[in-house]
Amino acid sequence: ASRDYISIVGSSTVFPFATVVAERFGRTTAFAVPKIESTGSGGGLKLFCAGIGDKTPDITNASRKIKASEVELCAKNGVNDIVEIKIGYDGIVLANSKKAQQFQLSLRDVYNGVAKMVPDANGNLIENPYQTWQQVNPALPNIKIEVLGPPPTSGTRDAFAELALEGGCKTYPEIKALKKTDKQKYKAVCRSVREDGGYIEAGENDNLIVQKLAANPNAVGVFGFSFLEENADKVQPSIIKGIAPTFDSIGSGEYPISRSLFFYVKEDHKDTVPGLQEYVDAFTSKKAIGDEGYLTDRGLIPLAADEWKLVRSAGKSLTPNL
Amino acid sequence: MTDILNQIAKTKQQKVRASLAKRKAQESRFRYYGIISISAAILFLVVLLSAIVSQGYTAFYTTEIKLDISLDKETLDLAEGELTQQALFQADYSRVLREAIKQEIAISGRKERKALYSFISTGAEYDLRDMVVAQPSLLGQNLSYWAQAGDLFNQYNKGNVDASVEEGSRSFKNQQIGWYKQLANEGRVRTVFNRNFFTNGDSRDAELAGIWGATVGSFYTLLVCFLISFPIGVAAATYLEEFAPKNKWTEMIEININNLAAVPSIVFGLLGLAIFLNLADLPRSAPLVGGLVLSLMTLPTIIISSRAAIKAVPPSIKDAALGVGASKVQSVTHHVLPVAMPGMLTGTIIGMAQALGETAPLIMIGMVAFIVDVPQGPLDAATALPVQIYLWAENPEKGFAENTSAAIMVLLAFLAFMNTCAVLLRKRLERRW
Amino acid sequence: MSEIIRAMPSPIMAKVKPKSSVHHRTDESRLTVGVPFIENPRMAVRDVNVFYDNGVKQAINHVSLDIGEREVLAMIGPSGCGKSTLLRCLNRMNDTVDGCRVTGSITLDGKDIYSKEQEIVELRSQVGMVFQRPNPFPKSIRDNITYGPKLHGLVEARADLDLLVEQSLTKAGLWNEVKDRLDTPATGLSGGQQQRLCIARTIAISPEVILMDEPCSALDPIATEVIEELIYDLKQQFSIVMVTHSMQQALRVSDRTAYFHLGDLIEVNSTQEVFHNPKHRLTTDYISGRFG
Amino acid sequence: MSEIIRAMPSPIMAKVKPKSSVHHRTDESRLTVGVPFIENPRMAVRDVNVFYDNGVKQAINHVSLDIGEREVLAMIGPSGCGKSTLLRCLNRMNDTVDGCRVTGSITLDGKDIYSKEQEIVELRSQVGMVFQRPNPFPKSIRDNITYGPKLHGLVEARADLDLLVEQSLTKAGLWNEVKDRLDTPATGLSGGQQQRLCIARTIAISPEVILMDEPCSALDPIATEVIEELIYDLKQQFSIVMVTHSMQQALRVSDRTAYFHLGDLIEVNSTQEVFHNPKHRLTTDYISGRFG
Amino acid sequence: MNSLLLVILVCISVCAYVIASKRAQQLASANGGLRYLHSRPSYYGMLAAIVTALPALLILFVWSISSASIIQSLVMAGVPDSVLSDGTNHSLIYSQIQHVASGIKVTDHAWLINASAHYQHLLALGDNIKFAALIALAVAGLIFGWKLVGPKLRARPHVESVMRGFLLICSILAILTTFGIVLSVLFEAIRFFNIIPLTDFLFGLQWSPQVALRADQQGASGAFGFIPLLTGTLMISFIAMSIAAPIGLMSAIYLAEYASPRVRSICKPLLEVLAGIPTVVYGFFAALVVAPLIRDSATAIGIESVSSESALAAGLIMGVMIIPFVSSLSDDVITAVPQSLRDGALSLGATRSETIKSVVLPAALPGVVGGLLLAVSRAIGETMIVVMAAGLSANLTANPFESVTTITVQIVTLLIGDQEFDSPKTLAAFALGLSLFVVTLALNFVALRIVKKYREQYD
Ligand SMILES: Nc1ncnc2c1ncn2[C@@H]1O[C@H](COP(=O)(O)OP(=O)(O)OP(=O)(O)O)[C@@H](O)[C@H]1O
Ligand SMILES: Nc1ncnc2c1ncn2[C@@H]1O[C@H](COP(=O)(O)OP(=O)(O)OP(=O)(O)O)[C@@H](O)[C@H]1O
Ligand SMILES: [Mg+2]
Ligand SMILES: [Mg+2]
Ligand SMILES: O=P([O-])([O-])[O-]
Repeated sequence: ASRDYISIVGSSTVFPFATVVAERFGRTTAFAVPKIESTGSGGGLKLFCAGIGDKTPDITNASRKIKASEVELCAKNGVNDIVEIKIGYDGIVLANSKKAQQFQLSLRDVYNGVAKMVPDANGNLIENPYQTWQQVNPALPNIKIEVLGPPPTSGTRDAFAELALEGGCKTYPEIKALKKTDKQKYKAVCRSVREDGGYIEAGENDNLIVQKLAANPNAVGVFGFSFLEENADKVQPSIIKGIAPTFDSIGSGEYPISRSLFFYVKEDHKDTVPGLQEYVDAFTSKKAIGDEGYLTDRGLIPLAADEWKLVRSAGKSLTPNL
Repeated sequence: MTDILNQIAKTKQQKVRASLAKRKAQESRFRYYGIISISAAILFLVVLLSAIVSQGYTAFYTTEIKLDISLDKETLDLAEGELTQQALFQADYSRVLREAIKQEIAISGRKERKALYSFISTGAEYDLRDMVVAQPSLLGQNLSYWAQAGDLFNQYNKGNVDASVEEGSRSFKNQQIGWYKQLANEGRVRTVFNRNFFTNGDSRDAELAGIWGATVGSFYTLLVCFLISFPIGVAAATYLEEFAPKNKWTEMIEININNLAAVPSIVFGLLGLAIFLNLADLPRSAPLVGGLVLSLMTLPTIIISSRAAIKAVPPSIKDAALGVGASKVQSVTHHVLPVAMPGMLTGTIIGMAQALGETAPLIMIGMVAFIVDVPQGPLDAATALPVQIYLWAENPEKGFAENTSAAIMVLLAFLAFMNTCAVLLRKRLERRW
Repeated sequence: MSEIIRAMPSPIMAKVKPKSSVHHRTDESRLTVGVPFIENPRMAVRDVNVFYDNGVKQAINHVSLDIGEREVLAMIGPSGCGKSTLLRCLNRMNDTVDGCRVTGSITLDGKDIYSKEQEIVELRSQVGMVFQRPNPFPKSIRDNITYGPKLHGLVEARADLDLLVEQSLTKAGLWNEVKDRLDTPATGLSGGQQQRLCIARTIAISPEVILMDEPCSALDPIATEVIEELIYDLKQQFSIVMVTHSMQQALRVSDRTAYFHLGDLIEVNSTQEVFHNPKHRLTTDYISGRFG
Repeated sequence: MSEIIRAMPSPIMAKVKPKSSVHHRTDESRLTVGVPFIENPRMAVRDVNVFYDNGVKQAINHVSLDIGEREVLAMIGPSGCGKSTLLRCLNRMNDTVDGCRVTGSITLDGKDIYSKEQEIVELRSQVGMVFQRPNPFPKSIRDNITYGPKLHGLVEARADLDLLVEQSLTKAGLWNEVKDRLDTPATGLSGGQQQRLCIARTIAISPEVILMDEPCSALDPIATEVIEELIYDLKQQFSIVMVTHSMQQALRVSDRTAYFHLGDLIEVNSTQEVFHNPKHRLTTDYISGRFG
Repeated sequence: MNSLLLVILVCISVCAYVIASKRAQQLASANGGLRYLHSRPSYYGMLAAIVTALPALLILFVWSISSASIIQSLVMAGVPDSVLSDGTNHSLIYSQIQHVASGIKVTDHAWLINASAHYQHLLALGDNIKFAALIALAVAGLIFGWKLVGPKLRARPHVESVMRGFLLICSILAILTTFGIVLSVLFEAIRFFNIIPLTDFLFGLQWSPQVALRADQQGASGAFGFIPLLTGTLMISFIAMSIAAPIGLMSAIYLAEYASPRVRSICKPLLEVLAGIPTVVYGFFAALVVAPLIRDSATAIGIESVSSESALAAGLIMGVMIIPFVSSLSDDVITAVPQSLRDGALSLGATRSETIKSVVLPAALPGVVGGLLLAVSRAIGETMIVVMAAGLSANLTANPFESVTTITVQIVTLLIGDQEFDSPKTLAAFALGLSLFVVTLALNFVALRIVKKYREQYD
């Protein structure tokens, strides 16, 4: 018996959007409701690229763009025809409990607080010595650095490392210079996260991180903007480079740690898995991800109109675009 | 050498009496420790249960808002001409509802609009749709319709939102409270039994989420578990107890089975992942795999309790059968198994009850997905009751908190039911010799 | 009275050498006093040894003994002397005991019951057994009786079965008490009734020999009395071997008595002879109550 | 022999009406034959009834009986006749049995042991008990002996304790056998030694009366012999009440014998009298082996 | 297809049973009753049914296992060499053929269309052959079974040995699957130890397993030191036991020694309810009620640095969960102490509590200790409470207010998201599973030995 429902894996950031679409899709069409597992973007892509056929997922959600290495892996396993659908934007927020003081951070502060290696006063790279936020920046409160964030399977983690950490890292000219000379080392320095307990890998469940923040005023969490929206009563975002993450600041790209959200579809499964085409259609519809779409209620930051048109046509035709 | 015994005899009475007061105090103190311990344990049970019940019972009812809707084609976004079932199915019912509520409450601006629209659950659309599809003659009519309320509205109506909290840290804003009061004063709000909770699968909307999907998933999982572990367990126990020679090997097997019964369930989850998913290539998230994993877990339990039940059959009955010329197999099938069956069944039910409450191994094999549709068979993707509880417990929406507790109540009810069955079965079938 | 004991050295302590290792009395088996062999025996036990625990423990030493037709043979002796062990060898119930081994020969009507050809099921249908504690099956009274005959396919017609139930119960003296409730559970009967039911169940397969291991020891005096009368009746038709711990009972019901001591058959003779004119010192001591 | 039984109507069946409901022989208690009362008794049992299962089952009917100083009183009777029950009433061990109720009065040196004021702990230090199966505590031999005295705070000094251990064991005839291993586990002793240890343990608290419930039934003949000698010694100092299932034993060790039947005390008299000149028909039957 | 076949097989077997037992019956009545036959007629019937069904079922079983690979090799043999020669993966091509056959894929390569047609043809052919062969076999069995009936045939012993064989196979199955499966965890764990040396795992003080998923990613360095997890696990178990042991033990004593049957009959099942509650419920309660409570009260009495996911919260709740476990095991052991020992003490004038303390408990001690060890192994293996209420940070600490992580939590975390067994990260879960298995097994082994020894003492 071949599978008669769509199987979706992937990003926990996209999960709350995808579930809403899936549920509506199931209730308003004759198709079954897709099954969605939250595995993180990296984990999802890994499963997605494992091959074609019933046993593998049809769609994976991702909170970052697919990497070249992943495209390669897919190809190696016979997954050649992939459709990329961009659904909107998201900001990565650093947030803490409303009961505590709000943070004002620069990217460099973030880097110094979370990275594994940081330059000391003389510019030599050393193991991160900072134990409290105040040591990082005297303007910050004197509390222990305790950042709850996602593990490497997560796209949020990748985006956080690339945008926030590397962004802060680059502000040191001597490290920036490294990029030209030793790219490998540059990456290792700028994207490695500390492992001495300051950064706690809290699993793929962003809701769980929010719950834990609410209970622990000292902790700072890293997760997608949509979770902030839903939990505005419990947690507050940190202000990064003077800009608070809001609908507009992320949409305009003003907020420094913002990224696009995607999902990837196996074109090969188009004719076999009933409803696949229709699901993509529903997801890319104006009703869902348009300016006033129902996903914006859930905290998705919509695409610009012309960009949406492109996505829409890709979704309609479902032609491989990678 | 003094005769100490005589000496004792003389002073005994007095000494015994002297020691009495202290010993009696000790006695009653010891007793109190026991009473305190039991009370503590039972107290905790009561606290746990009452916390769950007090938090969960509200999930059994839900809120509806009375709206005066007009089902004209224009609002429904229906094209002129032939009205197919298909067209009716896809009409825009949310618009109908939104228009209707806008008539009751005056609003302006996107923000207020959003705030007001959240009063109505998306579930109301689907209900209305199903009503119209079933009864196309309603088209063009104006009628008053009880619409399922949205989560926050529902929560506020049930008193789960504390309005005294500062507005900023509360999702249900003061303006919405004002609107609520207005609707309530007009008699447009009512509280009814929450059918959704018992008939729906999972949902992202707390007011629509139900446990039926998880219940059916649990059912299939347990069914597979039972079909595998019961026959194999009973047959293995019978062989080991009645036929296997008693030697080092069987002793080793016995020790191993006992040990396996205490292996943490998560390890069985690992096994399921490695063997059933990766090696045998069975579908992820399927109750079939869940049942297989759980049956590995219950098998030792069933073997142990079945062996105990067989052991408890008085050997005199076997002797009697052998004495009139029955063969060994006959004495076992005619006498031992029927007599041991209640015990075996009880052990099986208890093992099943444990399996019903297991979460960790199911997480390992992917039964934690978001699954809305109720599974139709053991190969469909499904979750199980405890996993659903786990998933809901981590949802941030207020409505899921009560759903979680209510699901726990349902799960406990099932467990209580199974255990009662076990007890009754034991009582009913137990024979005295 | 106690003074007497104090004055005399204990006969046991003085005379009986303690039971030691395996095979300790290999060729003394002919030492059995009295008349172990008779003419035309139903069963003949010859030089039987029984070992438990894979030969570690010898429970019966070189016992030879005949069981005649239509007689009641009583086996008596102090606890642990091997009465039950020997009895259970007679229908190979000891086969069910792990690590139990029997040497020597036991014949039923001349055929060795320990030979390869012997079907155990058939043997047990010829040599029935009644146990110490009544052990009815947890079924109806009727089913208890018909179980054996059905098993062996002795009776087919429903009417025949009914007749068999009636006759067996009548022979066991139970018919009048239970005829109105044949379909009620047998476990609802009193102890004495249960024991008679067990006897009826054994009779129903028409065995040639009935073995009884202390059939009255779990019963009260009144029930015991009834069973003893029953045994008297049964011996008109069956050979009966009965273990008892009560010398009075042996005296009352048996024709011949065998006295065992620590696995040895010490003396066997007509019951009157054994009790009123014991030949062996150990028998005398036992009967006169010096020990036990 | 069996013919005789058949010729005679069974005495039991004919004469003894079956035990029926509670209170069935209310004022027949005086029917006890023989001499239940003596001068200067240590303990006096008067019109005692014992019920089990919350009054559903009566185990003892209106029994009255005296226990004298420095005597051995034997209680005999068929199984289930209530011997153990009555014995356990004498130091209120029956209090531990749920649903057991005692009426009537039992006095120790004139004081009612069932009165409100009676401290059970004290009573049991005066009336000691030895059980059917030896039950040493799983501790060292020494600790078994000193357990009781320490409990009641009878002895404090270490030296006194040692002395006590020696004297108790000596009295129980065990000292020579165990003096070199006082600190080894008592469970390593043989059955007979264990039983003597239990007796020593009881002696160590100097009770006035010692109750023994079939103290030899789990022992082999040799160990029995030793215990019987010990009882003979002990009676020089203690009153002893002893239940036994062996008439021979009663005959050997007791001064007086009480014969029970289905909860009734049928006859009590000097042992010689009971055995050689029984007055009651039931006693005669029992002693001559008509049943039991 | 298979189910139809099964139904037909069952029907034929039933026929075999009926006609063979009929024949036996007739034989018997023709020759003077059932005694003429060795066994009862129904045994002849059963034997015939077995002869009919068993070979067919065996062949069906073998066929189901092997047909896939036979068909695969046949299909692949028909694929042109030109396709196979350019180094492509055979199984990939085969799955392509299957996809085309089942319609997932549309293609215009002629060889692919041919191969898939061949595949479908073979599939159908195989089914037909199977169908015909099995039915023929069953019918042959039926005839054979019918012929077998005769007075000399020892039908009952034959049937009985088949039954015993079935029982034997079931027990072997039960034991082998459990064993085999344990071995497979071992296997994955060995793969892990090939990457990470055993000593690093056993003695490492740092746990940071989230290594990079891809070559171009920066993950954690991959420290796989097991010690922080072990200490975390042990700490939580210790807290749990310090709740469960005294309360459970005293409850057991009270119920066994003091409580009236009525109280006992109410309290015992109530306590057992605690054991029956799914652990996810406890986890929920611990995370949302107890942990914040502990945090608040600790802050209130001035203890700083209290983590919201303290070891204490998880441990306390776990302790409550284990109470009935301790109490029912202890209860068993205490009631197993022979009444005669109690009688001995009571008859010397000991009060009840003195009897319990000085005789019953010492006698029951080995059993109680064994029971406690079993409870510990239960605590160590408990997952959901800690997943929900304990933390994820592998702190090496002795402070119960801090958050610690446990072996079970890490197993869950490691396998969420990435289930490809190709990195030390995922394989580490198996190493942890194995260590958990070994630890609980050792505890159980010791505990069962102690309990058994203790039982023997009084049997
Ligand atoms: N299954 C067994 N395994 C090992 N030894 C056994 C077994 N059954 C009996 N024995 C031993 O064999 C000896 C004889 O036992 P048997 O039961 O035949 O004695 P008995 O005369 O019937 O005693 P009783 O009067 O107590 O029934 C005893 O020493 C006993 O311990
Ligand atoms: N705990 C109890 N609960 C109910 N009935 C009991 C209990 N103990 C004894 N009985 C009953 O009381 C009656 C007398 O029993 P008791 O044990 O006193 O007899 P006994 O003379 O000592 O017999 P034996 O010689 O077998 O020891 C018997 O019918 C017995 O079944
Ligand atoms: Mg015996
Ligand atoms: Mg008694
Ligand atoms: O779950 P992610 O969105 O962080 O990949």
